Amino acid sequence: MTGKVYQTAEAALEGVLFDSMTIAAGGFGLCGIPELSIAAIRAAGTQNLTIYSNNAGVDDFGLGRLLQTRQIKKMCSSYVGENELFMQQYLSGELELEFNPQGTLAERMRAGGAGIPGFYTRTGVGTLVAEGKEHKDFNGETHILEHGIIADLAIVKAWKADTTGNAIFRKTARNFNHPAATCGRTCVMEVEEIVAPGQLDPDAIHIPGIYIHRLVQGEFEKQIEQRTTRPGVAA
Amino acid sequence: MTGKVYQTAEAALEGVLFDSMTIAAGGFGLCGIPELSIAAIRAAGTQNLTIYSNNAGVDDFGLGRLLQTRQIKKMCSSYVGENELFMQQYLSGELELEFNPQGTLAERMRAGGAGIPGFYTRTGVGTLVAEGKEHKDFNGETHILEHGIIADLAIVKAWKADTTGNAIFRKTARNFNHPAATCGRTCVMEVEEIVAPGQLDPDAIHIPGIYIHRLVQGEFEKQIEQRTTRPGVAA
Amino acid sequence: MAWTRDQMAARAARELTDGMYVNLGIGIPTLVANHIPDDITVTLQSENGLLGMGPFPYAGDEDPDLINAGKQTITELPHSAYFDSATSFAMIRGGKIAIAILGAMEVAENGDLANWMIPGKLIKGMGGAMDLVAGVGRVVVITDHTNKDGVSKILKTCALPLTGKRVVDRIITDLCVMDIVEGGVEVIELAPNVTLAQVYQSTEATIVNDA
Amino acid sequence: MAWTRDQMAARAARELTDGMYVNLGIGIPTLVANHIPDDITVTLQSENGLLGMGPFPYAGDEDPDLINAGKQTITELPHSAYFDSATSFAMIRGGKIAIAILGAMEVAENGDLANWMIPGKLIKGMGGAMDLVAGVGRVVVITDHTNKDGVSKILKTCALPLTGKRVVDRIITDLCVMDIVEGGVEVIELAPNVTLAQVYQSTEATIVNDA
Repeated sequence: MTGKVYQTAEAALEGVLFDSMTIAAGGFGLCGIPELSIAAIRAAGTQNLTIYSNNAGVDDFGLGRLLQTRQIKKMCSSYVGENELFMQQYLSGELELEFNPQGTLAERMRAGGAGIPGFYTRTGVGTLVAEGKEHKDFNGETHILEHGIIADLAIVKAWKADTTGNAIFRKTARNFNHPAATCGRTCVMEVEEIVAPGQLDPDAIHIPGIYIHRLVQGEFEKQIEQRTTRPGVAA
Repeated sequence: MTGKVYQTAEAALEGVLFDSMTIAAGGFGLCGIPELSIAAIRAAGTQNLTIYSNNAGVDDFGLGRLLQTRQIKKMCSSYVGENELFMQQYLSGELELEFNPQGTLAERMRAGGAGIPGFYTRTGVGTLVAEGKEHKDFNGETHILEHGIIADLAIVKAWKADTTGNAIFRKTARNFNHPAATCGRTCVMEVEEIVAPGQLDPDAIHIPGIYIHRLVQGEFEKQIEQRTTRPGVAA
Repeated sequence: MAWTRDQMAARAARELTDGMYVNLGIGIPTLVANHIPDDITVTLQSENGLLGMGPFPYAGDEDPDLINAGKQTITELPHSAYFDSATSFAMIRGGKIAIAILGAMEVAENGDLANWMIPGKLIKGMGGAMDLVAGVGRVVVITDHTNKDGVSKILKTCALPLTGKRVVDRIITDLCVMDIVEGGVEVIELAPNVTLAQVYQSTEATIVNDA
Repeated sequence: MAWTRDQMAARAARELTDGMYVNLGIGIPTLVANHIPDDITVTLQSENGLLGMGPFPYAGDEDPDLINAGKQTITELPHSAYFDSATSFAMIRGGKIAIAILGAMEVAENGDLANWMIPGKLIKGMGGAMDLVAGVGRVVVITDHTNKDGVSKILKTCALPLTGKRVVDRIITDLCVMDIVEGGVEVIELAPNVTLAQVYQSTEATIVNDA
């Protein structure tokens, strides 16, 4: 089969990056973020990016690294509180921001990937989020219309994948990586380990390879944002 | 924790059955059907049921057993071709039928369970399925509005579950069992094996126990509809 | 000489390229799987919840938990993945399946397809056909060119209830291969010893090729 | 004497019953986990993709792949289950979470809640708060009764941008427990040695109890 496996993130992203493109990125906080693709996009210098991602990274890690280089024109996120640089660029008018409630953002990605251009939700009714959106009552309750997201590119991170792209995530690093992967016209997935077909249980695949176009294995930094512990030692 | 485990399907369904109720049922053909709950509903004699299920079983198995006893008033299905009795009752006017495209039915269950009362799809545009439904254009393409399903009861079948209801399915027996489970006000799940918490990998759970209210372990007949084989013997 | 069903399936298999994700309908389309060239790998989707559909099992190995959309016992492959019905149709509607090869009762020159219901006859239901034609990237239909009475199944307008409007891209019949194009159907390939004149004679739809 | 933050959390823990699925917000609500009675089992959801949230890990056991919605390192439990963000909010919006216990900047007597944004200040975003208040079966708010300047946070109408309209069911403050009812808020419980008169004095919202 035509190979999905690339040797580096740079190679995996070759030919799919262009200025003013839209990118859906997996990850929650710094957990499960596509570190390798972010570094490769920074190196490629692609400009005027619109990024759908729950968070914007921190000042010097995650998507924050693309803010440092001013490659991002617009962020669609639910929470950007961890990033000082973000606020500076936003307040100076350099950066556009569209807040999406977290569940709305996740469902918009899932809908876009599932061929659903619009869906109704109660989330955000009566708030700033509802302004300018179509309202419709179902069973006596008001809902707003939200639109599916289709991005030019999805960049996601999983734990293990086979060479056909069937992949599994690990713990809460799954988060937005699943819905983001489905909504990209092209999806580049980075993983900690690529295995041969047959090494993953077909019943345990989190996302089938049909969603994954390019695959790269690499080493991850995996920063921790809030290192919280309890007293004592492990039994 | 308040127990979810019941000794029999009859016990698991006690107090949740009532005449003229709506039921979402898992299964595709005779694969992964909730055999035990169907038998228990037959024994309970609940009348005038509206059932959301992709198929209607065969004459003497699956939901066909509730057609034999004339407990079903209406079926919402995508394909009922395997059932002669169904056709007799339908043509005689005893049984109502609402055809849903298979994907629309699955997505309607998923939407109902996800708090989404309506979504737009291209499926069925320009066909009988679109009649009477709201039409709306997105990106120059016509879509129709489909509604989420919320059923009084979901009856589903999984392979293994822990006592808190976290469950895994086996092969293509997963099918409608996942979306059906999510759209029931109450969900009764039958499984081949109940295990202690910790026996299932938290990364490999197909449906978390939050969706499952009552759980019963039992023996399954598992009929095969089309026994197809190839020449030769296994290596 | 018109193509046999098996030859039609073999011709349809030439629509497939390496790495494709494919959905094959019930009937002649199922035969396409037997003609996939050895030098390409395609992944077959079964819309009841499987990517990577394998051949029928050996006798004795049938598993009631492992069937295809035609309810036939099948097997899995090393790269198989299972999922639920909502996820399965999410990928169908989301355009992730590159091509669907389906049967037809009628096809119209604008790409309308009817393949699920004959009014007055026992109706079985559309199953996943409406979702497939609405969602899949490319829809190829395999059908006899005419019905048993010699009446064309390639029509100006479908008379039967539709499965989808303007959804068919290519039609493979026992006589020829046609594309749906602006203004009608275009014959792009003829079965051996079949003439364009014969196709004209057997076709109600507007043929854009010069006669 | 007014309740301390820990006492407010303890009071909030009494809202929980055996078998409940619960979402705890950031801040005081997080403390509720420390007060869950031993004789009941509740399952904590972390909306980034986990049911069955365990305590913080021991030093050295932190796993960057296992965090809660506040981005803190946590642990899993034997009955934990992981899922993606779309699935997580599907269960939140679908009403599968029985109760959410959240913080507030302002609560209005009609149940309006503001807890995500102060115009003119740095805005961080609503995260999952709008989804939670719109979807979860019951919303309990924990908040100081007044702000640092002694101004009531329990208002006739919220001045800040809303998180949700008519979404709050119960308010637990340092002074009392109140329910949102027809016509205003009803004080249903007072902190030890706090009088209804004191609550009246500290509250802008209409209190339906006789003074």
